[in-house]
Amino acid sequence: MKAIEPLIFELSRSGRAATAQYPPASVAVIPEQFQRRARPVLPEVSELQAVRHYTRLSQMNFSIDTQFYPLGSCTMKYNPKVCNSLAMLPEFLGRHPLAPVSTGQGFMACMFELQEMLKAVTGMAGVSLTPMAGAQGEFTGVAMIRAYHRARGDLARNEIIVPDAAHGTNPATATMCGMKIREIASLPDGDVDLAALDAVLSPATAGIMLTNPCTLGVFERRIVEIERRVHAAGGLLYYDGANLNAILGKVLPGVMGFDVIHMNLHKTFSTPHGGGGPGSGAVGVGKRLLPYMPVPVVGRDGEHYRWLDERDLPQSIGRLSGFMGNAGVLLRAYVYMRILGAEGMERVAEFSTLNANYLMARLREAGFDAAYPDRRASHEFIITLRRQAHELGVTAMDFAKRLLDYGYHAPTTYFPLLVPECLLIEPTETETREELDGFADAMAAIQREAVADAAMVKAAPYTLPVRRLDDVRAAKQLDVAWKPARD
Amino acid sequence: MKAIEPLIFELSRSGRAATAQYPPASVAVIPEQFQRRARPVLPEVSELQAVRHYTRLSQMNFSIDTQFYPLGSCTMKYNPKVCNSLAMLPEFLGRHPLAPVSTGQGFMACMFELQEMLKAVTGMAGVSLTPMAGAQGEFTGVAMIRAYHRARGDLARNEIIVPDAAHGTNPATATMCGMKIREIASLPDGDVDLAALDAVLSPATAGIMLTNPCTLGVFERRIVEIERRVHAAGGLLYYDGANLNAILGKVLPGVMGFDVIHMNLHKTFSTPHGGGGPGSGAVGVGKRLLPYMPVPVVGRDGEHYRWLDERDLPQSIGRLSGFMGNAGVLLRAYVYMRILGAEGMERVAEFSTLNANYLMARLREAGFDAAYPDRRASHEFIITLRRQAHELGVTAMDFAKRLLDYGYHAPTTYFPLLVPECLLIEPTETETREELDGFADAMAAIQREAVADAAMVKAAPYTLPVRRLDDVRAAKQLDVAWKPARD
Amino acid sequence: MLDRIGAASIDELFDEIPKALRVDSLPGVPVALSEMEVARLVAARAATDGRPLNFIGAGAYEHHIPAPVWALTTRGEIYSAYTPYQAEASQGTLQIMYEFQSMIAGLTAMDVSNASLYDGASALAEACLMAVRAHRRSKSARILVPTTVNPTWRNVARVITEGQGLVLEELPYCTEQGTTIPQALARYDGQDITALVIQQPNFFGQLEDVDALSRWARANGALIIAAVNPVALALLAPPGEWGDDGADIACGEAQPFGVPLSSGGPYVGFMATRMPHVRQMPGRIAGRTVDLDGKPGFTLTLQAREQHIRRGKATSNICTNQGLLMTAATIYLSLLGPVGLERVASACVARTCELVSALSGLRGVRAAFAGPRFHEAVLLLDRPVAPVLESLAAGGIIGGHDLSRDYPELGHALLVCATETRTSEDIGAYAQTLDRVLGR
Amino acid sequence: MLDRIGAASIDELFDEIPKALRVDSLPGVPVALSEMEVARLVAARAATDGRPLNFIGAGAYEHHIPAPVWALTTRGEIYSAYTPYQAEASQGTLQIMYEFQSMIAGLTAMDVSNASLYDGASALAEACLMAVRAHRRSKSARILVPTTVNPTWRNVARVITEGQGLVLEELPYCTEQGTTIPQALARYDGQDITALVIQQPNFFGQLEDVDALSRWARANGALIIAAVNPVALALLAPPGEWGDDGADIACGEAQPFGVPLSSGGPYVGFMATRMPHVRQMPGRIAGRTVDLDGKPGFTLTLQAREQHIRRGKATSNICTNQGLLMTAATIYLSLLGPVGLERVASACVARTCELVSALSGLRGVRAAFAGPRFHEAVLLLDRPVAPVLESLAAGGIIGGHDLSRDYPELGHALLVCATETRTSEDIGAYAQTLDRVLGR
Ligand SMILES: Cc1ncc(COP(=O)(O)O)c(C=O)c1O
Ligand SMILES: Cc1ncc(COP(=O)(O)O)c(C=O)c1O
Repeated sequence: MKAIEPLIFELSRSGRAATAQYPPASVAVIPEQFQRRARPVLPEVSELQAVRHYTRLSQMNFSIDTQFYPLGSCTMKYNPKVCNSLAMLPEFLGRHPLAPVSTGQGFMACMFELQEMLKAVTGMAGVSLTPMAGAQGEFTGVAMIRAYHRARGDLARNEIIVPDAAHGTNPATATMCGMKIREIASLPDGDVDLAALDAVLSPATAGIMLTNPCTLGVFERRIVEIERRVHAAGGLLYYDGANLNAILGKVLPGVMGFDVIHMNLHKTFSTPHGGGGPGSGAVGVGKRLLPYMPVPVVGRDGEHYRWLDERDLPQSIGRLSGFMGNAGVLLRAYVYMRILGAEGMERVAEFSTLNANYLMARLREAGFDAAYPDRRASHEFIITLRRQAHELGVTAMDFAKRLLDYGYHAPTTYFPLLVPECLLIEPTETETREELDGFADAMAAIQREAVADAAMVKAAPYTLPVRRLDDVRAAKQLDVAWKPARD
Repeated sequence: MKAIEPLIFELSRSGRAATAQYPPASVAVIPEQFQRRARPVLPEVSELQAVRHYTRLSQMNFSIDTQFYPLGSCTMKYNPKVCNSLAMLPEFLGRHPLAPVSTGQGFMACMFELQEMLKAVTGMAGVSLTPMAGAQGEFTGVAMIRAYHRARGDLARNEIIVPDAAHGTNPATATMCGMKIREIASLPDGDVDLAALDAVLSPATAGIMLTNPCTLGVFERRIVEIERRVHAAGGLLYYDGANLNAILGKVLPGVMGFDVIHMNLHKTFSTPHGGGGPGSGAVGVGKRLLPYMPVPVVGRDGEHYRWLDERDLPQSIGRLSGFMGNAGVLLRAYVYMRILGAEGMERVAEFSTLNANYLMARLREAGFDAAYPDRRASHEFIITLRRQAHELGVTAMDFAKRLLDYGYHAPTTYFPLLVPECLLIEPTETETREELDGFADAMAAIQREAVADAAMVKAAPYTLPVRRLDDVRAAKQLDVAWKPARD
Repeated sequence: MLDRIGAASIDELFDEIPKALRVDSLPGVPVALSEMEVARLVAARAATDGRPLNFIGAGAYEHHIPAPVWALTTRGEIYSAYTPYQAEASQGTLQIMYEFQSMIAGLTAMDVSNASLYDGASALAEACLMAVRAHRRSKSARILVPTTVNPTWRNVARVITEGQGLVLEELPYCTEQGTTIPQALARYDGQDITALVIQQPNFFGQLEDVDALSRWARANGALIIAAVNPVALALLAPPGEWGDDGADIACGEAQPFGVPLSSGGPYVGFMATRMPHVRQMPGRIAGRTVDLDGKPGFTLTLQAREQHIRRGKATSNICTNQGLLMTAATIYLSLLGPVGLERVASACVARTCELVSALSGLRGVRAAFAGPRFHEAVLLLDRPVAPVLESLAAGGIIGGHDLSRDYPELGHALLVCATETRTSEDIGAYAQTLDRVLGR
Repeated sequence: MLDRIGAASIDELFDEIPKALRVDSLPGVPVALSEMEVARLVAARAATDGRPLNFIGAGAYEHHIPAPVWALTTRGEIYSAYTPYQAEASQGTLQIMYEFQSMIAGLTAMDVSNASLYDGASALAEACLMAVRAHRRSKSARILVPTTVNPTWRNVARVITEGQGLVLEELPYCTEQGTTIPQALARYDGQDITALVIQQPNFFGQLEDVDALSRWARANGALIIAAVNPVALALLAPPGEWGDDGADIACGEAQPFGVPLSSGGPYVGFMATRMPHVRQMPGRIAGRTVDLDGKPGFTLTLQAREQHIRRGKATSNICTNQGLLMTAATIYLSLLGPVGLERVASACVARTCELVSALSGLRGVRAAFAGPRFHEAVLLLDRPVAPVLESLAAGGIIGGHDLSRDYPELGHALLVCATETRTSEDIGAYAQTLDRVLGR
């Protein structure tokens, strides 16, 4: 009987409004030439209608606050509520980004200390907070690598090496920076194929982008080897920090020899994902890249904080956002790091790794195939349902959809692309053992269902507001904006 | 597949905790004689577990923010969110009630102006904000009536007259004040039976408690007559303001001749009910009762606000709460009244009355029986399902439960007690016509279901987390507190 | 819509109201403001009041409130629901009530708790009325109340109970120890006393000899009403274990559990009792039961005690209670757990100890009482308290509660409080400011 | 748990990391604080910054945010969900995306919108890259950008596009009018220009002659990229109606729709286009479709443009976007509706007018440009701007944005802004303080 919630436009009635919200009208003095002819199509609803509509819509979502959400590579951990409440203090929310720094010393002190803490947890020499998400952090990093080679007159270096396991943003970023992509294969054990690496290294090599532990859920054991070869070939090493959660306080990218790293603060250092964002892709750099950091960066003169800009960093690659990046996300990361402290950081790595290895063990006991059975899981791991797909016709996607009926969000499906029928599972450190056991039990139950009645599993989910959606139709009969019916 | 949410105690594991919440331990120096021997039984859960648990529990509730909730006599209207956000400004939340008034002038200005506005909308001479809910307001009112008679040496007046339609708190209050209750009947048209009134008026009459419009959903047309008779008999008139919403700006209790009134600020002036409270039962008094008002009251000396206490009001009945009453609720009422302004007040009465009369008309068209078909509805009205109960065996309770399946909260059932199989329906002014139509359609649909398959309706609801609950068992096999299993 | 009703105008809908009574304007109510304007006005007023450093307790206590408490409590589905009359549509609220009841029962070591009363003061009043109902053999309706009980609570209890003829008699206290004198009870030996109230810690923050007092009550056939600070119960013997067989009714103010000070309310009273008395207890109670399919669920129970069923014969007139605050308290306790609560309580003791040392080390200040205390203490100044408090307030310090009106016999007495929220720097700042103020 | 894994210790789980690389402490990270301690520290820092009265716009605008916006946006189910990869478990987020897209399409009068980009600056950069992809016939990758476009946005666009060889060429403006000189385009007549960017209102707050500029672009085969303030669209001709047949791409910053200033972010970029270009547009898009039972529902669509499918050939590398802020904007627009938004926009115009009158009436201050404007204006002072701003800040007034670095040719130029949130008293306070400052 649960009705689908209508569109807000369908609730609209001409003349209705949440009237208390806006100030009384003033007469505008816009010359006619510039004026809009017809009012834009926006809904006209009461405050109650809006509240009820969006409250009901929210209830149609799975989320961390309501479900286990083991989306691999996404670090869907619980974010302490205090990070949000402090970042939303009225003084922080009200501060204009261009207000004189004399009126923002409290805020800037937080940002400066955040930079320092991020240097410490990554082992890098400098940090810029300005990139607004992981992908923009990647862009920043590759742009700095490019600037570095150019500054040295090393103009031929226009290739970026990317392992086949890499996240899609890595090659997409290289393209945005005008680089050519050289993809290299992973070995059957998940590590990079050094021979393949050697084969692509050349005087055109600008650098390599690595995620470590990589998105196959394993730590690259020969990272020292790789570092030596790339640097020897004149390239720089880029560290995709999306998986930093797995190694916090255990090993530092700077110590591994990386020249530049982006962090997904919204994954590792706690910002709720908000149904798609916001994030922060703060970058850390080694000595070589210090001059190229994007501005602004917070600097300190004695007790006074100020923005370092193009005048301070004349070789900076420039700016990446209208102001300083996602300040509110940065405040949340700051609060999170202060609450965890140094011990807490290590606990993150330890418990996220423990949970992943435990869940992998549980699933293997239940008869599932780990993609890398001889390896330790990092904070995530892959199981492959190739066998189930082959024998029962039940795919990774079918398992994913059926899990929703069990009240669990699905793991990441079909990524990384090189493992067939894969589920990339990242339980994170904030889940309890009971939750992991419940998930393993659900997987086992679905396996039994798949054997008994594959068709039933293939038509899941059954208990959500909608059944399986038709993606093909969505792309073919494109309906991406509501238009008022013309009468 | 939707599992019932376990108790928070069942999620508990020894040693687990939302550790970030509490400060590091200090050694306490409590002598052994006073010490607790065993730790209390409280859950040990992580912050995520607590958040997920209470978020999921919340989703099991119907509420104004998610559903139409036409609970008669309860004024379940939408409360603008700004009332909440302003009442929760950190300075207000942090203020200690006993802090010197020099540090609370901003807060007290709001309280003073609220008192003034409440005087204006009720036509009373004085207002005290201290009662914490309607029932405590009633208590306050009757206690003042008692104090008034005593002060005049009129010691025999120990009877309170209450119409049979009155809310249960009215007689319960009279009892708490040590009064005898004289119940009088209502006429078939819903008005008070004047002959019955005359029959109980006597030198023992302390006063009468009236709700007007009363809980039958009609306005007492002979209120002037009643006022004259009660006052002539030496009694005072108490106005139960629970239905003030219906007459805001149209008629004032003070003008009707009432000596004392309580307001349910949480109904008329917007405070969400919070699943059972808090409320505020601010009282207004006519000149006669001014000296007896409960303290504290906000007074003004020039530009300075201060508390008036027993020294200022030596005949005050005294105090009713630890401090000044439900300050946060009062702030919400203040914001609400400022946003509505005088015009807004009238709009409340007009649209709540319009909505009630419209819905009554719709339901009568659909074949339902209004309890008072010849009367205007006030902001609420009654339908009686006596016919359905008799002919189909489907009761008011069955309709109520089945409505839940249609996504509507049930109206008030079986109150007032004098109308058999009744539903007391109060749509409020904040609902749209579409919502009222939807409700009327659902009622009509249930009527059809009742004819077609009474048993189905009698076993509703079907779509909620639980089916119909066994109240008898709840009272007989009392299980009202979780106890750890003893092994 | 008017068509459907058959009325020509909205005004016509009000035609049953006698014309002579109608008004057509509300001159005392200002014109409407937009949300933006009200927000600005009210925020400016809040800013005027600022956030001074607080050292008052006296019945309302400043504790750290974990961020999830109000993030969850203000969720629309909790915040904008009514009393759970339709149980099937209110399982969230009902389960929270059941959990709260379980926590209060656990903390007080009593069998059963209700799901809130208005506040601590009115809860004490209700406890007195309940004692009279519960103690059928006692005819006197006399209740002994030590003067170490919060004076406002005593006032409220008197106002609320006097209509029913209760007599609250005051017991003196020892001005050296700041606690009730057990010997003072001797003069009531053998009399018909309905109940004895014991507040622990008492209004001065001192610990009463609850065992001795309870034993006297039991020996003399009086019921025992415990009024307790629930944070303190993390460390102190719970009412259910006082004396030989525990108190009969426990009540108090649960504001310290996640409810902000907010000028005095809304707070949340609680009450717990022994199973045999449950039908005399006022307030809502949620019970666990099963549904048509045998699935467990929750519903309001024992409603036959309540006004909406029993009307003039109800145990109380209470209807709207403090459900939202009860929810906040439940979430607070879930987040803290037994260990967290114990740490908070221990920090309270330690901080107050530190505060008393720091202040009583100043010239013109000394501690009034020895003996063990929880998180409050009475200090004696060498001059009237009120002007000192005003000077402190001007320096951003809310220095405590002036006792000279309620306890003139103590002289220039000041009640101070420090919870886990007061740091050593805060205490230092207070001491320094007080020293400056007294130096004048 | 270790048993089940078959490991002796947690440390063993890290045994694939080369020993030499392991660290065992993080000296640069301070020790853990409790929530209470952090709350106090951070609140104190916020208090240091205070809440001065703001008159800066320059790309970020202070508007009243109706209370429901963030009460709803921070609901856990919205706040703590990921990108809606599992559509069935994310219908809330997806429907909000669809509604946002519809609103942006309506406001800009374009066919289709995405569901956010990072911010206005990066949205302009993406629009330039998209124009190059969309305009297959143009080989030059030359884009004309007036200097009246926000200078930071121009910088960001250059940084983000230069890797792909785009050439952004600047167009001069009229220093009398503060708008782009249509004649300046004449020298590009007949050249291969991929696109022309037009910002409306421009960085100075002045209104550009968008019709003339658009007509030139269309006549010369260049695409039109509109960068617009979305609040202004309540009053101003939307990009879809510029010139004869409208712009090709509209982009901008939707921060004014319910997103607080918060030191610069997170904000929310938007982009809309014509249906033929939809496959070149970056960013997430939600589409309406049906489920197995034919029931309508929402899902991410056109994912083949995106990095997670197309990798190196994607339209952009964007992955995480600004979903939460997109939600806030959607709720904001729902609450305001067309009338409310128009009132806000009108009030902006009126307030800025008032501000300019008040300030340019002072000695040593004059308005730089005549011509119509929206909610910003350039003032010329008789002395360097920076120290004046510092003095104003000391008086609690954030007086505007100093243009002397980006537009030295204007002299001592100050960009000021007033939205509906600035009252006449605010403006009076500014004028008075400025008068005092300049009087020195
Ligand atoms: C391995 C990896 N790299 C990069 C990214 C991109 O980060 P963002 O989504 O913040 O742009 C992600 C995020 O999904 C990721 O998992
Ligand atoms: C008519 C009437 N009177 C009195 C009350 C009691 O008010 P409260 O619940 O605030 O104590 C109510 C509330 O339900 C009511 O409807």
